[in-house]
Amino acid sequence: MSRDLSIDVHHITRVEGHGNIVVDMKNGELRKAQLDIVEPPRFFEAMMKGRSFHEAAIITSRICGICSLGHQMTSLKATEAALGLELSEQTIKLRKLLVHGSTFQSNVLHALFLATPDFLNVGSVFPLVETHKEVVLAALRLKRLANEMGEIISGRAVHPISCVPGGFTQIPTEDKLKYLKEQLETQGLKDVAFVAEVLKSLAGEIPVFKRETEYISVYSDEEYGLYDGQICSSDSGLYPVEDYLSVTNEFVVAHSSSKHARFNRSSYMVGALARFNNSHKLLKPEARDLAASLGLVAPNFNPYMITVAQVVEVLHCVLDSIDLLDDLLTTGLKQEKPNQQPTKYGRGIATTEVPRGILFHDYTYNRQGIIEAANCIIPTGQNLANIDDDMKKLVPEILDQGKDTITKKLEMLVRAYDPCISCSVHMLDVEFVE
Amino acid sequence: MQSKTNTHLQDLDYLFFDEATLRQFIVYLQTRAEVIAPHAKGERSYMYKPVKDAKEVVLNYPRTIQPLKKFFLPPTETLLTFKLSDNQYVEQTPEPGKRIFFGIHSYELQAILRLDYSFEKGNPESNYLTRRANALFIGISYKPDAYHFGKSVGIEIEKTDGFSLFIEPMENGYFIFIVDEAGRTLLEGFQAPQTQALVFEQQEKEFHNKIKYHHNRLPEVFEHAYHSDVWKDVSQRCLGCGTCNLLCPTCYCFDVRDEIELDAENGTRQRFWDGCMLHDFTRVAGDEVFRDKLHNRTRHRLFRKFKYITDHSGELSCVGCGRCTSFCPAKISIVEIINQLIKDVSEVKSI
Amino acid sequence: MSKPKVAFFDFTSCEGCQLNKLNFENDLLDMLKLVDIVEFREAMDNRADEYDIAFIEGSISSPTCVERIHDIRRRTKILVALGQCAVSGGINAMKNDQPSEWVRETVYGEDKYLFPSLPAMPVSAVVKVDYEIRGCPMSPPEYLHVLKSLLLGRKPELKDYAVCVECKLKENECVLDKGMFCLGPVTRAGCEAICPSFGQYCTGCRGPVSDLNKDGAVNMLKAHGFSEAEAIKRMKMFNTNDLEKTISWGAK
Amino acid sequence: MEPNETKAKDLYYPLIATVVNVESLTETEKRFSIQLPNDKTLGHKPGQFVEVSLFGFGEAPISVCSSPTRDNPYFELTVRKAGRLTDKMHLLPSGSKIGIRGPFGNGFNVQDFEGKDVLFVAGGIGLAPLKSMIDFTLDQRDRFNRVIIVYGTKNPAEILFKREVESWQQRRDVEFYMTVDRADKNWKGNVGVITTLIPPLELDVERTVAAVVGPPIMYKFVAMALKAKRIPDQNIYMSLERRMKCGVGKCGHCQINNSYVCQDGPVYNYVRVKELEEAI
Ligand SMILES: Cc1cc2nc3c(=O)[nH]c(=O)nc-3n(C[C@H](O)[C@H](O)[C@H](O)COP(=O)(O)OP(=O)(O)OC[C@H]3O[C@@H](n4cnc5c(N)ncnc54)[C@H](O)[C@@H]3O)c2cc1C
Ligand code: SF4
Ligand code: SF4
Ligand code: SF4
Repeated sequence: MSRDLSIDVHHITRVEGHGNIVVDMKNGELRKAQLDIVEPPRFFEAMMKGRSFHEAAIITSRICGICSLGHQMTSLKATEAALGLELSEQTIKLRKLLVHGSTFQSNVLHALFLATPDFLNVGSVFPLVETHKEVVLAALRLKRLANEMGEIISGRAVHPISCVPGGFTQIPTEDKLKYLKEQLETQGLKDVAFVAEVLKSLAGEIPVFKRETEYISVYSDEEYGLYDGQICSSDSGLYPVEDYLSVTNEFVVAHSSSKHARFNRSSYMVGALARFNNSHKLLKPEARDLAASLGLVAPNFNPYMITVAQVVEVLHCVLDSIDLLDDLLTTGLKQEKPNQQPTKYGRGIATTEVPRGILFHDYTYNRQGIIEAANCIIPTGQNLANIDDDMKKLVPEILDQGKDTITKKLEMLVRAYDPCISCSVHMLDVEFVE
Repeated sequence: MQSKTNTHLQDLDYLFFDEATLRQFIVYLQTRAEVIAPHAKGERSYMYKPVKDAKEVVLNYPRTIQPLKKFFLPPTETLLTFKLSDNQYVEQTPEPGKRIFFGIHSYELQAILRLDYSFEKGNPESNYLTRRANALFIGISYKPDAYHFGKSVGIEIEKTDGFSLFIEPMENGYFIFIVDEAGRTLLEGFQAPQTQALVFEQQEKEFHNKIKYHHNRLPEVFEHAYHSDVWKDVSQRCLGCGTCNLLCPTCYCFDVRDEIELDAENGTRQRFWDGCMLHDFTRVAGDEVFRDKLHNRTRHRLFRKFKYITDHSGELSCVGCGRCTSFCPAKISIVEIINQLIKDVSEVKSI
Repeated sequence: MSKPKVAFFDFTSCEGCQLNKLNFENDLLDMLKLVDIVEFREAMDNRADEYDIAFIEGSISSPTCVERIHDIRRRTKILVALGQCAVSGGINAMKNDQPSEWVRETVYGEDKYLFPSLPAMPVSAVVKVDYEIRGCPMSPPEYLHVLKSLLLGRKPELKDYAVCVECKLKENECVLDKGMFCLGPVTRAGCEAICPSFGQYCTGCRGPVSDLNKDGAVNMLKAHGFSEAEAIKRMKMFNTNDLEKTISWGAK
Repeated sequence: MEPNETKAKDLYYPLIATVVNVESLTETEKRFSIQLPNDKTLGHKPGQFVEVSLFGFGEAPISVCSSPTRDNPYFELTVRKAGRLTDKMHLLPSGSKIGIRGPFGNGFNVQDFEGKDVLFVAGGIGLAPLKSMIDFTLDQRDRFNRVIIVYGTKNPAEILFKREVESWQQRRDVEFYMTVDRADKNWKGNVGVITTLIPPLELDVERTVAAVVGPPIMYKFVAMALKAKRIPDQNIYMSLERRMKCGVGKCGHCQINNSYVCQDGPVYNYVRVKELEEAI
């Protein structure tokens, strides 16, 4: 067994944004095992200062195109909290639909287009078009369906248009919602089942690795925590959203243009597996059964299982979307205008589960409805310390497998987290000194 | 310039419908042909569209967003479809179904009559004329808002030329005037319930928006307007967005583009509304733009309304619908421009 | 005829345009029949030496970006800037308006010198760009038009008139008439007026038309109750670089 | 109700013609010989144009550069690579199919030139539309008095119709003058812009009729030079270029003040050009 190892994966592929994997081992001593984040920073908080409440969500949605809906939702909720804007039930239901759509679109994209090629030992999804055409088609159909949910309800799947503070600038037609429901109930469910079967057949390809860590996610008593709730730590329980800073404790490290985070341990995990571990009891029964049949049982400490948790969530989101659409159609849609009359000014903090994990936005508004201070903490940043810790445990365990395999497993590990690197560097917290 | 004599409503035969009967009449019309009428659009706008439910037809509206021309010269129209590999094409001829246009204001139909001139003259265009030959119009009078100025361009609210029937709304119902034989035939087929025999008395409606000269003198004003300062003044505020062109009921310029499908084999040649206010309208190879400056373009637009076409057709090409002003994001008023030109001209030269 | 080699590259951006490209689920497979995707870091491992068409997403905002884009330009026959970040610097350029020291200080505090950063520049500030697909995010129909045109070997027909044109062709209710403001009259079309079609105002994400009447636009916004400063701020959201020509770029 | 049909023409449907020959004239210009289906003749006047289309690449107005007097079953176009359609045309092999609508426009009125001294002034690609008229004049040489051709290009490489140019140079009944803006090593002729060729000409003011075609900026200067020679305005004709989509007076793009170039032009008398404020 060699006692020296040096790995440098420059710009790891099939992840969002630019990151390098660096491992350096000398004489059996692991000096370095980390994900370097080399994406240039974008300074969003600074851009937010001085902007009106109408503009906040438009700007923050551009933090990340992949998570644009999540940023927009969280931003809107923070603004609404700060300005005291009440929402109608219809608005909340439509928003939950949007969150479901974006969650399952992102999960499908990650699980099937970015992660599956690893299980099948190919470099991308494109060769699968020839060899596994049915899987690719099912995944494309699901993605299309999720995007259609976004397009019908908010105008566009990337950087949604019609959700604004206080509601929607335009309400979708009932015909369109009926269409969505039919699609979800028929082709949608069929495709999820098929995708689940495929994943089952690949179960043997998922690396076995275990490292218990702290799992942090949004938690709600009423439903699987996605749209809204409290902060939940698997180590120490529930916290109000307002306490987010004492949970995230961000700090700057030299190898990353994105800040790292830690709470009760040296690192914690957010994302699909954290959600599953904390909220699995609130999944739709069918989704729970699916998890069991895929060998995913809570608590699960294998980060490679994030992909499996994502597919379980796809089923949950499809089923819950059908219920929400049912609700909306039974009540009938009201043509309502967004409520944009502030009742107060000041600070507003909000959280949403976006596909990659828990997201926080925190704004302070002056009496003109202009932002004076802004802070956002994004999931990938919170995962970075955890990824480094995973690597440090993994590398020694697999040292005898040869450099190629080690490299591949490390890449797969990073990919499993589905990191959104541009996101992580776009948002760095800042405290404006008054 | 001659102005056509206006038929007075008093001289026409008429019926009286109450609200319910009028809606039934729309339903009856739907059995004869496709019926197109004004509907509400969004929060406070209107558009013409095929009637699905007679109850949804709006009879009291200031103006629609797109003018009636959209049914004769569609905003986008496929001229032909083709295959790349053999350079062959298939003609796209318009579906010549009969259509009844219901609840149309006089200026709107006058605009269609002006388009007729442009599409019949010289080289008659079959797409336009086929649609036109299959159209029948039922007019309605309206209450002028701050932007209408039909009377200033010689188009009375009750101008019935070209209509088959004309509707005059009253407090408790509608007078239906029979303007031509087609209208009479239509009405005869409708089993109108007996309604009370009211006597029609015409009421005057005031225009708030007025041009200071009689419309006969406007081409004359434009003879002296070419070098006016007004154009530059307006161009300070104009954004060159083209809204005024696109929504004008008598503007008909278009662009043609080829688009292919993803199979890199099939494609369509389409035409789109275009407008002389848009910067690239006159761009040619070598990148010369012949009306590069906004003031040249505004001037050209107005000259087309009051002089260039008028010189040939004898009719003004503005019908006073007010769209170019009410929908202009910079709220540039055509009436103000003309009044300013009149002022300039009468100061320089007392005509 | 061999299939053209197409590559996608990302610089500083939200990657929404990249994602939008994958959002043609119905057409994706047809597209793959016509082109050979040889490099696309977000989706595949491969790297290639030469490309027929390179699509560039994101703005240039660090010294490494500058090196990379020069390298890509050398390898590709046609270079297309994809999305507003690449075309004009887009929303990233908002920071250009503020002194960069201040921006970095607010974000990184004492650690500011760890991460070198330049003003957010359009790709065209560094290398020659053949075609531009505007928008934040880029508009899928326009992207398809460009792709199809390039596959046919013809120049794409890109629009240089206002969003109002497309809005009027669709007969949307003008959002100005609802009392909102709108940048549609001065923003370049190509998006099919998607925001006004969903009841929202145009944010100007496609950049100003080339014969922009800036004072006219400010006056229009003033008529909607904005102060001059606020009007300019609104126009700058996606267009700081377009409106602030004072920012100096690297050599062309 | 029964739908009505109209007998109006379908204006926008081209005839599918065949490119029978392609000849490269310069790096950027090619000459195409085109045959209409069923041996139809185009029936054009010199100075008229056709709308050429290639599906997927669009349509553009191109002047016919051959004279109707040549009793050929085909007509000729000279095309400069300038964009979508023309780039693609340059890739066409002979035998290709191509769409043709037309002929359109007024063309030159031969009566105006008959019995006169005819002065042709051609700048750059402007020689293409003029060539149909030049050939016409030379084919019926006895209907005209003097024939003077003045031709200028940017540089020697851009000279069009080298064969024809040579024959004009050699003909005794043609006075031919040529210049280039910038010479190259082998160029032995005049150097300078086209207007430098006009002052030395001996023109009979009573009898000279000029036909001028060139890039937009050329017209003003040529007109000034001809004015200096005291040629009356009504004896000067110009063929103007504008953007055109339909060729039949509908699309509006080519309008100059109240005149449609595709209908009233492209050939205008200078008196009319002066009335049209936006013309040159
Ligand atoms: C009466 C007339 C006669 C002509 N005769 C000839 C000729 O004999 N030989 C020749 O090579 N060219 C001739 N032209 C010019 C030719 O029509 C243009 O160069 C045309 O744009 C080429 O089309 P394209 O598709 O290749 O270029 P495009 O890709 O359409 O465009 C290139 C440039 O031309 C502009 N343009 C677009 N459409 C037109 C249009 N219809 N007319 C003018 N400019 C346009 C575009 O804005 C762009 O700047 C003539 C033009 C006219 C009006
Ligand atoms: S609508 Fe108004 S701003 Fe737009 S081009 Fe016309 S005059 Fe100018
Ligand atoms: S010029 Fe203006 S007022 Fe006149 S018809 Fe056109 S849009 Fe209506
Ligand atoms: S909504 Fe905006 S883009 Fe549409 S017409 Fe009105 S101003 Fe123009």
